[in-house]
Parts: sequence; structure tokens; C-alpha cells
Amino acid sequence: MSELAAAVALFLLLNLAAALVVVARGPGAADRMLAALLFGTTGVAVLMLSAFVLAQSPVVDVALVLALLAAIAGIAFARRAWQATGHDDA
Amino acid sequence: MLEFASTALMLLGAGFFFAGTVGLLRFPDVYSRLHALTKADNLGVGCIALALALQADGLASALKLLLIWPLALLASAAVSYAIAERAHALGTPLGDAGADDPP
Amino acid sequence: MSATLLYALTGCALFALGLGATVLVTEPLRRVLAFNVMGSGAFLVFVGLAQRAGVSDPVPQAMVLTGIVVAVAATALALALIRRLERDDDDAR
Amino acid sequence: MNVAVVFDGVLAAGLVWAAAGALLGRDRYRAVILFIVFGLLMTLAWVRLSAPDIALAEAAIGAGLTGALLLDALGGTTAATAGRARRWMVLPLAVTVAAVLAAVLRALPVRSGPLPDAVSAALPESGVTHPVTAVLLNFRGYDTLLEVAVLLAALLGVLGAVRHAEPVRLASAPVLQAAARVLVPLMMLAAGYLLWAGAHRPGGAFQAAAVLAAAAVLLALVGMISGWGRPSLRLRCAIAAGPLLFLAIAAPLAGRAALLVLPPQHAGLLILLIEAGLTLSLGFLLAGLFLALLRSDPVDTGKR
Amino acid sequence: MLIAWLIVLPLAWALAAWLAGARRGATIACAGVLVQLLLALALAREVAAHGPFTYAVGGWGAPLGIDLHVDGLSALLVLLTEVVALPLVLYTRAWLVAQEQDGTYLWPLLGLLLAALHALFVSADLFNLYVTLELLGLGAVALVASGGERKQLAAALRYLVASLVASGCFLLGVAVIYGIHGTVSLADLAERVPADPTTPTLLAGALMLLGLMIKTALFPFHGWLPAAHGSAAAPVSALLSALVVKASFYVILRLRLSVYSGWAEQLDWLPALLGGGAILYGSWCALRAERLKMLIAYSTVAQLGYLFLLFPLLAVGELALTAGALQILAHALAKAALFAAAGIALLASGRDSVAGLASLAGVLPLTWFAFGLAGTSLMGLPPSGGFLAKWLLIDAAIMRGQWIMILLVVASGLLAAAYIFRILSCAFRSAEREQAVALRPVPRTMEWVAFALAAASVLVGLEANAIAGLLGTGGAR
Repeated sequence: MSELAAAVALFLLLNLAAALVVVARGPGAADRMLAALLFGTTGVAVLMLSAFVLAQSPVVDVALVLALLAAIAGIAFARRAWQATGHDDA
Repeated sequence: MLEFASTALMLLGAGFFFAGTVGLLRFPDVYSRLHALTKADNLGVGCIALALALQADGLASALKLLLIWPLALLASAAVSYAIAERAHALGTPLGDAGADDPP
Repeated sequence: MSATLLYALTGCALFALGLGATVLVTEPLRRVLAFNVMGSGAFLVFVGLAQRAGVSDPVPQAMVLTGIVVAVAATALALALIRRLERDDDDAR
Repeated sequence: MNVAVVFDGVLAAGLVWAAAGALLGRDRYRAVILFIVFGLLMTLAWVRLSAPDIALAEAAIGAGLTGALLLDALGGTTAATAGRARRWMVLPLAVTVAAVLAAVLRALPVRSGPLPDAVSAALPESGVTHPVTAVLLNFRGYDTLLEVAVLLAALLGVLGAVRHAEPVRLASAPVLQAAARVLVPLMMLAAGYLLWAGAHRPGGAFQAAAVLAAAAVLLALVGMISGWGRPSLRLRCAIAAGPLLFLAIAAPLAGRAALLVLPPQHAGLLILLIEAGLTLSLGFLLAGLFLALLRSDPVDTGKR
Repeated sequence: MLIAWLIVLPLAWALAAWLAGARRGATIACAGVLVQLLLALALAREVAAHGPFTYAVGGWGAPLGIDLHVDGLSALLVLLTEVVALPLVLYTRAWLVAQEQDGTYLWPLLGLLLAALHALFVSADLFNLYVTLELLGLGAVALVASGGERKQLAAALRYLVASLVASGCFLLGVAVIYGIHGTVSLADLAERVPADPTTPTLLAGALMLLGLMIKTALFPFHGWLPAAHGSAAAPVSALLSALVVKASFYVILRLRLSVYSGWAEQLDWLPALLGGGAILYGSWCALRAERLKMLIAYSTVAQLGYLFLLFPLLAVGELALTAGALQILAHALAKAALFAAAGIALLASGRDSVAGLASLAGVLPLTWFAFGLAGTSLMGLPPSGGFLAKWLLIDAAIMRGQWIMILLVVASGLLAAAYIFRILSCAFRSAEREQAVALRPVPRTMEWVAFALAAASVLVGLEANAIAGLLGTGGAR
């Protein structure tokens, strides 16, 4: 079971790498932010799996905190940062 | 039996995450990418939380794991609402990748 | 090479990147990110190096926690200064 | 074991890549979002380094306060002060510095220092059973006292630099407020849990305060609370209370024994008191770092 | 015990001053600093009587806990902090009234800054030093920004970035040290680090040295200083130039004398060389500066360089250390006096330019006197503290046969004389007074403070024996 969990964690980390590409590539600011949110959710899953693999229950608390706060960055982006212009994409 | 259920759920969760990532990479506009993201990986988180809760050593830790799922759901609902509303307010059209950016 | 040492070496790379960017990139917001990356690098070296034998060491962990708090404080102060300066720029326009 | 090695390798590469992208790319949005992602990867790295306390702090601060601060700063102005970029010079410099550091550090003999054992030996007298908390609030509590002063200095600096006239409140967003009404009580609960947990497992005042501050940030973002103008006396009292309590517990024995001596039989209670005070005060203080900067920008007016 | 109160008290009154608001904050600050001065005097007396001592915060003792170590040098610097701070607090109070500003954030920040200075001077723990350096740095940046003017904010941002890069380097050095030796206690490290430090230990030392040199604004890392010290409010400039930059120098000295006492002597020439560069470059810029406060700030760059000449001479022993301590003292007092006087000139004439000083010719005699006395000390004319510091340094250089250094010291005195005379010559250009604008009245307190600080910078030379005695009680080792 632990091996499987570790493998799934690794698989999710590779998923994160793909999301990282989207963050870097865009094309739009919103896509980057969406990818960052995917990052958050996947991160929560990786943390839960790590807690199991490493047998460290406090890591579940980290996942919990991350899940609790996951909304803040997205809302801050939508309500405070995202403007039609004012940034230049490379 | 428990072992088997956990394994299946974990693999299913991984599959959902994979689908979400593919959607993020392939779907044409912000709105549909929102769908890909919020549906797929919340199912993914749910499956994995459930899989691990089945393996948990106590009720408390199982409940904690299961609490994570609704939290993730709530967060993604709030965020996708906020982003979709903002995208609409900024006049981001459907089906046109990256149209919110100036050329 | 142990996993912890790998993180310590990653910390070296992050520190160097942050240092280079803080010194060479002049855009204020970027400098804020840069010194944060630099700090994170130093934190990784701190814990990674101390635990390279595989024994968990609470002392550097506590110190890094202190360091993170200090970094947050500095980030907020820097952003306040930047935003006030940019606001004045906007007002002047 | 192989899976773990690959995991560490991918994570390390991701960290460096995200950092390089955040620092060297041209787009400001990309930079900030990559930096938030970088924070998430750091959280994972701390878990891999068996440092869940730091992972908690990194998660709470990065996803809450720092992320919101940076995103807010992005929209705060329309002026993209580009500055003169010498990006191409960064990489050669960074590679050189990193190579020197890595070469020296790799050659160090593998051994661990004497302090972990000393901490375990003194742990029973510290009043708590979680070693990191024992170091933070007892063995090296003096550092923590000064760290609180650092935060206070930063807040005073922020308030001095911003100089508001009127407190600002963002346009209210009913749907998001509904979500916040569910999330915020849960965050407070989580903060309480982390505070209580700190004595025997990862958690503690600072992480709890970061979660509280995140709750305040969320409330401000959805238009349920206002930003700070000039903080009222009540607010100032709330912020000063924790540090004052800390000083009050630290000082009395300064004459007879030494500063910050916590008698072993009461240490547990005293640490809990200090931590409870700090959680509330630092929660306000950290929230203030965001709320003092809150301004009504073109962005928050919503629809055009 | 005294030392604990010296750290707790300023923290406590900083909080109280913030709670009480600007007006009562001033009273609280004055009372607090006055008590601190008495405590510092008592501490110096205690050290003089019983020698250096170690104070274990929390009762654990190093390496588990944090130790404070008080010896002659640290007691002297704590005392200096208060001797400079007390007049400046009175000055600030009058200055705020005259400028019609409130000190809402200034007073509490001042308390935090003083706490940081005290904590830094007595810390015997590398990581604790990092925290105190951060408190000092952020406090100083916040003080520069607290004026709220645009140029102050820009200078504060630049200062903050420099300060953070420096702290980052220092922290990495501490991390490496801990990785190698498993402790951050200075006393422990002094035992563990071999007489001929290994490469990693040297690397850590180099990182910490780099960070501290940036914080001390040693040439060529001085870029942030003139803007910050030149644009901050007058009392803040005085405090920063007099004390804050000395603190990071003190940490270098402390590390060099304890952990890195086996550091190869050739390596001492690097800071000394940069110090020489600082003297020449800083003086050159001071000679060309148009703004009065800029001139004084560049003079700080030059005078700080002077301190770094000390390192190759440390082998001489107490003599070099006394010379360094005297230079710190004399410069701190003189520079505080100069900035205080410049603040008066700025307040009276409304402009910050060297040429504009001519409009003050014939008025404000006390202020001119302060300029003159402080200048005497900077130039190194007898019997000032600056003279004695230079004299002892030359003495030490002769012992070591360092003729170039003697030349540098003499040249630095002449250069200082040149830029000080740019100021003083304005006193006699009364011809230009006719076109001068109306002068604003200046509170007498401010003038007396500038004068008292300047006088102290001269008189400190007369107390040299007492100072050498205090340093001799265990020295900095």
C-alpha cells in the first residue's frame, strides 16, 4: 500500500510539473492562476499521500491548512490583481 | 477488501488528476479550463482522501482526511466563481485562447 | 548523496539565484521575490545541512521558523514602500 | 526507495525552475504566480525534510498572507516600473556562486551536531513535549521575543509609509461572502487547534496566527471588513497585549534567576499563556500588514 | 540583571509609546531613555569593578540556550548608545514640534531600535545576532520611511534591499557554521574552530563578513548609505550614522576576535584595503557634495572606512582595540552633532545645501560652535577624541611598521579638514546674507543638543584613560 501511495504521489508531482509548464507558458494571466490553483489541490493530495507514506500524521494538518486557505489566492487574484491590461506577456 | 478499495480509489484519484491536467493543457478557453480543473481534481482529492481515510489508524485522523474534501470543494467553487465573474466582467470571450491578453 | 543534502544543495542554487536577481534586476517587485527566494535557499541549507546525517534537528527548524517570520515582515514593509512610491508615480501622471 | 529518490529529484528541479521563472521572466503576473507555486513546492520540501512545523508555517503564510499581498500589489498600480533589466547576467553569477557553495558543502563530513541530544535531554523540563516548540518558546524564547519586535517594527514601518486618511472597504461580493461565512469559522477553529497542538505536536502560535491573519485577509477580500486607516486604541491594545504579556512573563525572574526563566513545574502553562497571547496579537499584526495596504483601486470596482 | 532590563525596558516603552499616542509617547520615550542611561552607567561600573560576565537567558546556558556576554567593549557601546540617544530624544521632541509633525511611529520605532542595539552589543550567539541585526535593519528602514516624503521612501526601499541581501548572506553563513560545528554559541565556536580554520568555516566567515560589510556600508557596498542618511529626518540621520552602522562593524570585530581569531592575517588586509578606498572615495564625494546632509553622510562613509584599518593592527593588542573604540565613540558623538546641527540649519533656512549655509552666517552661534567642535573631532585635532583615536592608530601602525597606513590616516585627517572647512567657511561669508530669506526660529533645545554632542566628542578624548581601563577589564576576547 505504501509503495502504491508513494508512486501515486510521484505521479501527482509529475502532474504538477505539467501544471508548472502552464503557469510559465500561459497564455493568459487567468490560465496561470488556474494552473496555480490546480497546483494547490494537487499539493493537498500529495501532502496527504506523503503523510501516509512517511507515517507522519502532522503532515495531514499541513494539507488541511492548505485546503482551508486555498481560496484566498484565487479570490485575491480575481478581485485585486486581474486587470484587462497592465501586464505584458512575453 | 479494504486494501483493494483503497488501491482502486487511489488509482482512480490519480486518473482524475491526470484528466484535469490534460484538460488544463488542451481546452480552448478560460471557462472550459475552469471546468476541467474544478471538477476533475476535486474528484481526485476526494478519492485520495477516501482511500487514505480507509487506511487511517483512528477515527480522528480519518475524519480530518475526510474534512479536506469539502474544504477543497468549497475553495474551488468560490475561486471558480470569482474568476469566471471577473473574466466575464473583463469581457473575456468564449472559445478564444488567451484573449484577455493584449497582443 | 543523502536526500537532505540534495535539498541543501538546492538551497545553494536558490540562494545564488536570489542573490543574483536581487543585485542585478532593478524592478522593485522582482527584488522582493528575489530576496524571498534567497532567504528560502538559506533556510534549506540551514535545515538540510544540519540534518545531513538523517537525524531530525529541532534547533535549526525553530530558527528557520523565526527566519520565515522575519522574511514576511520584511516583505510586507518592502511592498508598502513600493506601493506608496508607485502610487505617487500614478498620482503625478 | 527509488520512488523517493525520483520524487526528491523532481521536487528539487521544480523548485529551481519555479524560482528561476519567477525571478527572470518578463511578465509580472507570471512572476508572482510562479512565486506562489514556489511556496507550495517549498512546503513539500519541508515535509520531505521532516520539518512539518516549517511546512505548516510556509503553507499558512504563502497561501494566505504573502500570496494575497503580492497579488494585491500586482493590481495596486498600473505603472509597471520595469527598471533596467540585466537578466542575462543573473544566471552566470548564480551558477558561479551556487557551484562554489555546493562544492564546499558537499565535501563536509556527514555527522550530526550535539544539540539534538541536548534538546531531548532537557525536554522534560521545558514544559512541552514537542521539541520545536520547546526550542522556540523555552530554550531560545529570547529569539522569539525579538522576532515579535521585528514584526512590530515592520507593522509600524508599513503604517508610517502608507499614511491613510480613510479606511477602505472593498465592494461586497455576496456569493463569495457566503463561502467566507463557512471558511472563516473553520479557519478560527484550525487556528485554535494549531495553538493547542503546539505543545505536543507540530503547530504553535505563529502558524495559528498566520491562519487567523489569512481569515482576516479573506474577509477583507470579499468586502466584509474594512482596511485599516490609523489603528484605533482598541486595535493597538489587541496587538500590544501579546508582546506585553510575553514581557510580563519573561521579566519577573530577571533579577533572581534570569530573563525568561520558566520554572519547570509551571513552564507548560506559561508557554500556553504566551502562545495564546501571541496567537491573537500576531494574528492582528499579520492581518494589519495586509489591511493597512488595502486601497480602493480600479480593480475592486468590479464590472466596467 | 541590569542587562536584562536594558533589553526589556526599551521594548516595553516602545509598546507603551505606541499605545499612548504621539504626545505622551515623547514623554514616555524621554523617561525610558533616561532610565536606560542610568542602567547603562551602572552596567559599565559593574563591569569595571567585577570584570566581564556571561548571562544565560532562560537559565539554560549555551549551547542549548542563548548567552549574553558583557565585557568592557560591549558595556562601553551600550553606554555610548544611551549617551547619544538621550540628547537626540530631546532634540527629536523639539524638532517634531517645530516641524509640526507627530511622532506616532517615530517613538515606538526608536524604542525598538534601542532594544536592538543593546541586544546586539551583548549577544554571544550567532543566530541571535541575526535576529538583532534584522530588528535593527527593519527598525532603521522604518525610521527612514517614517517621514513619509517621496525621497525618504525611495531611500528606505534601497536601504531595505541592501539590508536584506546582507542578512541573507549572514544567515547563510550562520547556517553553514551550524552545519559544520553544530552550535551557534560564540563561546562554543571559539573553542571548536581550530586555529587554522578549514575551508567551509572560512566560507561561512566570508559570507558573514560580506553581509556585515554591506550593513556597515563599507566601500564599495556603501551605495545605500548616502541616500538613506542624507534624506531621513535629521534626528533619524543622527541616530543611524552615529550608532546603527557601528553595530554591524562591532559584530565583525567581535567575530574576528573570538571565532576567527585564527583567521590568517593576510585576510585582514581585504577589509583594510576597502577601508582605505572608503576614506578616499567618501572624502572625495563629501568634498563635491552640494547638499549639506549628503556631505555629512559621505563623511560617514569615509570615517567608517577608517575603522576597517584596524584589522591588520589587531595583533598589537589592547592599543589597537582602544584606538578603534575611541574612533567609534568620537565619530558617533561628532556625527550625531553634525546631523543635529544640519537639522537646525535646514529648519532655520529651509534648504539643504552647503552653499545655503551662508545665509546663517552671524546667527545661531551655538550651532556654528557645534559644527566647529564636531569638525575638530572628525579632523583629529587635539585634544579631541578623534585626535586620540588617530594618534593611537598611528602608534599601532608604527609598531607594525605599516607606513602606508600612517599616510592614509594623516591623509584622511587632511581630507576631513577640507570638507569640514567647506561648512565652516560659510560662517564668515556674511556678504551673502543680504539676499537671504527670512529665517525660521529654532528651539533652543535643539541647539543645545547639537552643542552638547559636539562638546562630548571633543571631551571624550580626556576620558581616554577610563575608557582604556574599561576595555582592559577582559577586553573583547
